[in-house]
Amino acid sequence: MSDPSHPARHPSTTTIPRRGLLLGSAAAALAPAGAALAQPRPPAAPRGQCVLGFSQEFTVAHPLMPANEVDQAVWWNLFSPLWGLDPAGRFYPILAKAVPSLENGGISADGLDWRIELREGVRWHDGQPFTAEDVKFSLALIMNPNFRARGKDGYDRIESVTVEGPQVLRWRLRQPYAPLMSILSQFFIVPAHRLAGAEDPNNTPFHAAPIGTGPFKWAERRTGSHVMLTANRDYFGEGPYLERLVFRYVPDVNVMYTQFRTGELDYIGLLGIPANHYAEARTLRDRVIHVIPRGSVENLTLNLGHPVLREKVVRQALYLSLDTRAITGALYYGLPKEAVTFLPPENWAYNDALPRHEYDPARAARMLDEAGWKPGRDGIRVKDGLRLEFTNSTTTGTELRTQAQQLLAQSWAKIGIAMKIHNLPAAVLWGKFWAESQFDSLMTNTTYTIASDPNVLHRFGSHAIPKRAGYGSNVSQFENARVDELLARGVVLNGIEERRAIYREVQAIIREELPMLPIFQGMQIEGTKAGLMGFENNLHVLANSWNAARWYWA
Amino acid sequence: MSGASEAPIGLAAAPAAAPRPRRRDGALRRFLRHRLAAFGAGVITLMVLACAIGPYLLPFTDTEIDIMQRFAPPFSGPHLLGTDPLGRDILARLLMAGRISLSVGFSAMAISMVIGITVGLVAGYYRGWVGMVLMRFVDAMLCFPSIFLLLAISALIGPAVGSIIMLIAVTSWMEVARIVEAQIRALKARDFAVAAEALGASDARVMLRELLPNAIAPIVVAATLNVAHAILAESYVSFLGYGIQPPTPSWGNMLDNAQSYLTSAPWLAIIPGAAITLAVTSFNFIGDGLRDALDPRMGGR
Amino acid sequence: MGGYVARRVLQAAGLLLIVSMIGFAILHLAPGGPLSQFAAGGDMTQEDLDRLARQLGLDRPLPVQYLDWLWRMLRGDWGASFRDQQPVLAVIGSHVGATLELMLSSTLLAMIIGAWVGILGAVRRHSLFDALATVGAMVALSIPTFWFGLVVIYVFSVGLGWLPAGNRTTIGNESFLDQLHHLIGPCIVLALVSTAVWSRYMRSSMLDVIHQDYIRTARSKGIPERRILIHHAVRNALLPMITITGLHLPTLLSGALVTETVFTWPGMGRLFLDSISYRDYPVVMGILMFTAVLVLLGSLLADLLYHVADPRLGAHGA
Amino acid sequence: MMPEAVTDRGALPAALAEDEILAVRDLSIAFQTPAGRLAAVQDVSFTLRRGETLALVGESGSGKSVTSLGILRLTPRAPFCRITGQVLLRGRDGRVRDLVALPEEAMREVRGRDAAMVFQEPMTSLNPVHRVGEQVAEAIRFHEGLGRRAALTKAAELLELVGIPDPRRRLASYPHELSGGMRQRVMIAMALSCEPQLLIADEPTTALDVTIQAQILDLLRRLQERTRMAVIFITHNLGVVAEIADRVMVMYAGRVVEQAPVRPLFGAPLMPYTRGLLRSVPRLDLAGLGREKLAAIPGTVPDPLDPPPGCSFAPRCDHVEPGRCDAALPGLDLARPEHRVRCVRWAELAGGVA
Repeated sequence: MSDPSHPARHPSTTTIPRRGLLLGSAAAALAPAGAALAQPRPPAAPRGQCVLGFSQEFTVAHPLMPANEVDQAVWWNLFSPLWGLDPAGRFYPILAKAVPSLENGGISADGLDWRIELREGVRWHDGQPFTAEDVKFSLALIMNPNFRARGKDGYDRIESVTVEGPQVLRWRLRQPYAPLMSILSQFFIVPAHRLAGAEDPNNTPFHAAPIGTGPFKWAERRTGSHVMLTANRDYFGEGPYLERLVFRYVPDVNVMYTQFRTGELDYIGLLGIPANHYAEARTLRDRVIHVIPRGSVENLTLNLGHPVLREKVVRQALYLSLDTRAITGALYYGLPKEAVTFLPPENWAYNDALPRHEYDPARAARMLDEAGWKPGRDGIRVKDGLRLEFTNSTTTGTELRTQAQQLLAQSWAKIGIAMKIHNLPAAVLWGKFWAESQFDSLMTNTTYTIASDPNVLHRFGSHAIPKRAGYGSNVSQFENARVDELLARGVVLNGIEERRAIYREVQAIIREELPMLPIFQGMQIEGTKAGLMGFENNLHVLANSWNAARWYWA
Repeated sequence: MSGASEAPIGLAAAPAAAPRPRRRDGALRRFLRHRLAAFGAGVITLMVLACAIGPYLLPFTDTEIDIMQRFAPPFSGPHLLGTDPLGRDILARLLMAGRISLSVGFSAMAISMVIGITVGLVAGYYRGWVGMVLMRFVDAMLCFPSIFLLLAISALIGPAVGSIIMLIAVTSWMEVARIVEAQIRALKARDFAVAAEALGASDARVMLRELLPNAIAPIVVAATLNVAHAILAESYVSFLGYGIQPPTPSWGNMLDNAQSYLTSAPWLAIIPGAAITLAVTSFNFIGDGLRDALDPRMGGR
Repeated sequence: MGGYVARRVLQAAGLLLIVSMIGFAILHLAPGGPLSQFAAGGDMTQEDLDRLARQLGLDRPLPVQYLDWLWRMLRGDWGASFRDQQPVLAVIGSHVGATLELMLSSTLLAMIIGAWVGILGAVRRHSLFDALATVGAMVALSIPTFWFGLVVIYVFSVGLGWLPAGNRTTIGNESFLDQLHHLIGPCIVLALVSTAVWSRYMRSSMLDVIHQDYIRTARSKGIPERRILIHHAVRNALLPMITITGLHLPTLLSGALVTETVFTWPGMGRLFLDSISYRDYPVVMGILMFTAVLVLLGSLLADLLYHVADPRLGAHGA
Repeated sequence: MMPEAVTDRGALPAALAEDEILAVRDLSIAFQTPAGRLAAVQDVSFTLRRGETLALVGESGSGKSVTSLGILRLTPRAPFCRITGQVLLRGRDGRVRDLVALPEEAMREVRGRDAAMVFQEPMTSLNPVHRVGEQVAEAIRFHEGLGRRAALTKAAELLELVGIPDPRRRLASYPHELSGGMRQRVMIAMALSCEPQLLIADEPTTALDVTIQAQILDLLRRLQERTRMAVIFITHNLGVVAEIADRVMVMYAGRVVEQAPVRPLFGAPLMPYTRGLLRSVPRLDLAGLGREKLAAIPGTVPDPLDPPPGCSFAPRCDHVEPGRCDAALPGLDLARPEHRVRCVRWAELAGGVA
């Protein structure tokens, strides 16, 4: 619950705005209360608390280990990366003084040499100074074979790291790797003085009492209930304006919504408000409901190793007869935006010239007829003794998706396509069933990019098929020589326009080949209390508490 | 069980220290008892008939989606009990779900009885080493609270009807095994088993022809209560998301996610829940009546 | 007595070994694994997942993993959660309080109401009350706990707004009253079955006792009926209930799991469900072992308590 | 001195004579069973004086125990059991109360204080979970209003009175720690705790060893001498009757069939049933040493739900005379002074036997 003695409710005229942007609002504050332009100013000192609701539990405090979205939500406030991605997709410096680029000379022309200058005067929560040694240690820790690092993609290209001064370091890559810039936007630096020399890097006291350089400090963790952070008054950046952040675990989205309604939660995050409560939620007093687009795509992932689905005509007919509007309109109350590619429109490489999705079951039926798929005795199409039949799987307990499956099954049955539902618990579905492409088709919500970089080599590259001992997650078993070539080039080029052209073409090919059928752009309905200022959706990060340092109560 | 689903069994297999029920029951009570058993039998018969015939009499099928008709409340239009989030007729689904749930109940009971009786027979007949090992295994299985066991095993298998039946069966045979083992052990000491053995009958023959029929009363009662238990167990597993998957309806998976519509469409939760309660209560009534009718001495073991 | 306890403990240890083997086999034979959760996230590649499996020792043969687990367990090391690296005992420890709170309060409620209903049913046998109590208990045993929980939420939280819809406390107001307010709903739901069980056993136990000679003796002494009931009848009728309560423990645990799910109660049931779905093997094994110990301890304790409570047995000696 | 015989039916004196403790008039007790109304005791009448012992004799099912329970209204309550008639008891305070008409609360006051009972099974008649002392002291606390400590002191005295060694220590014993005889002594101490006017002993020695039996009988006799209380002694052991009773009342199928002072009854029984009972006791003087069964008479007690017309013993009687015995219920005739018998043929049979 929010602090009732909140500054915003007793506006203080002595508050000095800390953001240039807000300077103009000092005058606006004199306008009659409730005027739309009145932008209350943040408090001089951290005040009040904000309770953030999540339907998953916080698990891991170490920001370089495998974790879930809630962990990321906490990390953004506890730790800092060198730079981040803002909602518009632009890099902005955090621990680095400036974002390195070809233009400012931070990255050499060949893309191999990187020189980073760090912000001065940054201190860890325990008062120790933050230095280039910490960055070097963090990079080394990821590559430590005994350490259970989350991902090594990109980091493994770094050949050598040299510390040139307390706030300056330089590294060299084995070969250029364009996605590294984005990957590093989620590279949270850990304190060398706390972690160096640990016997088991996977299990240190740091896990229970993490310290970082972020706007909030670790206060307490109550397993099964919440994690609490308190304001770091020595934070180097703007904020924090809140005294406490509470990351509340509410395992059920309906209960979470109820608690948001009763005011127990100030912000409703991960998994958000169920779509069926949206209409009611909008009518709540003193609540702001945000329908926010995410960087993911709700899609049918097809297994091209399946004897029926390997045929392109079938995939195209399926997409033509996939009534996305019935799903988004009725089941999701018209909230999601349509999608025809794996990138969100917010991504700089998004291809806006792709053919729109059409729903035309009659044409789909004709296409199948022409391709030799003739209705059999039971109405299901057959070709060369093969029935046009496949299963569709999703994780058990995902209600709307299950409803969408049933809707699809019924509409496809009408044109002679048999889709059977075969759902599995998450731990089973995402195990070998997924990794070894044992499914026929999956209905899932997929974020194709890593850290928002349009590189999808691990998703669509032919060397990324895990069933064939590939390294990535190309579980569709999609193989396309042109895509391979484009993607290989995409990671070594540094110019953004050249890269854009490459990924636009990749999207066009995927749209044509359809190894996955995009249904709609991932979205989430989040809510905040009306007085909570500073909330901003950023689909380039995994959690919207990314800028909680700048949140405050009006 | 749940708190619940274990309980009917728990009550049947009253523990050693449990008090012996009185036989000097008065008229009102006996009357009531039999009334309840009759009521239970009546309800189950009606349910079976309705589930068998009902779907043919309805203008809707259980899988027919009509997205324009979603969330129609009961008694408000052509859909007698309203529609679900996909606009499917709830009555049609309820009846088809009844087929599944009742079949799951009966099949799981049958399988668990076979396992339980076999283990109980063997353990009770060959006391010694074999019996010891079997009964310790039974004890160990009973150390797991049943829901924990149910969930742990449900992770092992896919959520199809057949596997759910097996799942429930393999987690609910232990009580039966105990009952049978105790009965057989007691019966074996009695004359007719000794006589049959003396006449050179084979072990299997003595077990199946001489001993088992004499233990039939508690087995029949346990079987009835086992059906009740199985129906409950199915609903628990489904509620927790490991149950029978759509579009196949079961009473349990009709309740799955009903929580999210509790405010807007409470009938989605109330109707199948009431069906489960009614069916399980009826089986429990029947079991109770059978216990009184078949063997006045049991129930107090 | 000492010898008896030692024998029981030894038996229990044997059982626990079997329990651990069953549990381990079930878990590890199940498809899927603890790394699936990361696969779902999408920002880790198969290469990363394979490396993690190696680092966690999940690529070793099953018997090796089991023996390793057993060996650590015997030395008191319950392992660490795959999900959040915390020691299993710490994880269980941080959840067990909520579950015990729920179980104890509901057992207390069930004892009070169940005993009262059972006693009244026995005293007024064949009355309308008795008939209703009998039918009521049967129905209570037949209602799916989670469904009853939903109904309670629907009526008291959604409809009347009297009770919170879930959780154990309100953040920022963790007063005793607030905790009590949160406890009411789940406590009632979990108590339903126990109350039914208690009332049924209490009734028959009371009927047994009421017809005992010593009750007639007490009556012949001119003791007030109330005192006879409480001092003479209930005291004796409660004895078998000790055993019943001990044996009811597994059912209660099961019920607690379901209740916790419905009310998002941060207890062991919730933890178990989460851990199962993540295949967090060390935690799931930990909970299975912990509950098995609890169940065995419960029955042992019930036996010992019975010995203490019944002067005819043990403890007092002639 | 021989006690006075019961007056004729219908003539009910409003009060008791000076030395009378108890007068039972037309006591009938009927149970409501699932199968119908069961008349367990019908029209039983008798009086009892201070210091006098009446033995109630009969087979099981004859109604003797129900009669004794009915006097103290320890039978189930209405509507399951109905008691009619009159039970006049002179209390310790000298007041005469009709126990049948007494409100429940007042009846409770009477129990234990004015009239007490000792039951057959000392094993089960004591509460196993309470200490002996507390059980003995309980009645004292409720009737005498004594505190716990004082009541326990009195309980110790009582235990000493009934011959329990080391009574102070025994107060803390549980019933299971005592032998059968000791337990029966405790029961007696409990019954005597409030110095009742009337003691009803329901087969108090049946469950005990022969040697213990004698001790308990001896104890009861001594206590009666001391307290001058009236005793109703229920038994099916005629040997015991001879030893302890002043007067005997034989019951069969819920009715009194013969009633007489002990000597005339043993010497010259008039009812064939009584004679049958006596025949099963070989020698009077040895009777106390064995546990003779009264079931030497062939046949069984008639079904109380379907009693035969006429004399209820007729179906088993050697002297039955069809047309007479099964025609109507015989009256309870005053055959000799203080000797009543319910038999149409007693006069003819008496001639043959006497």
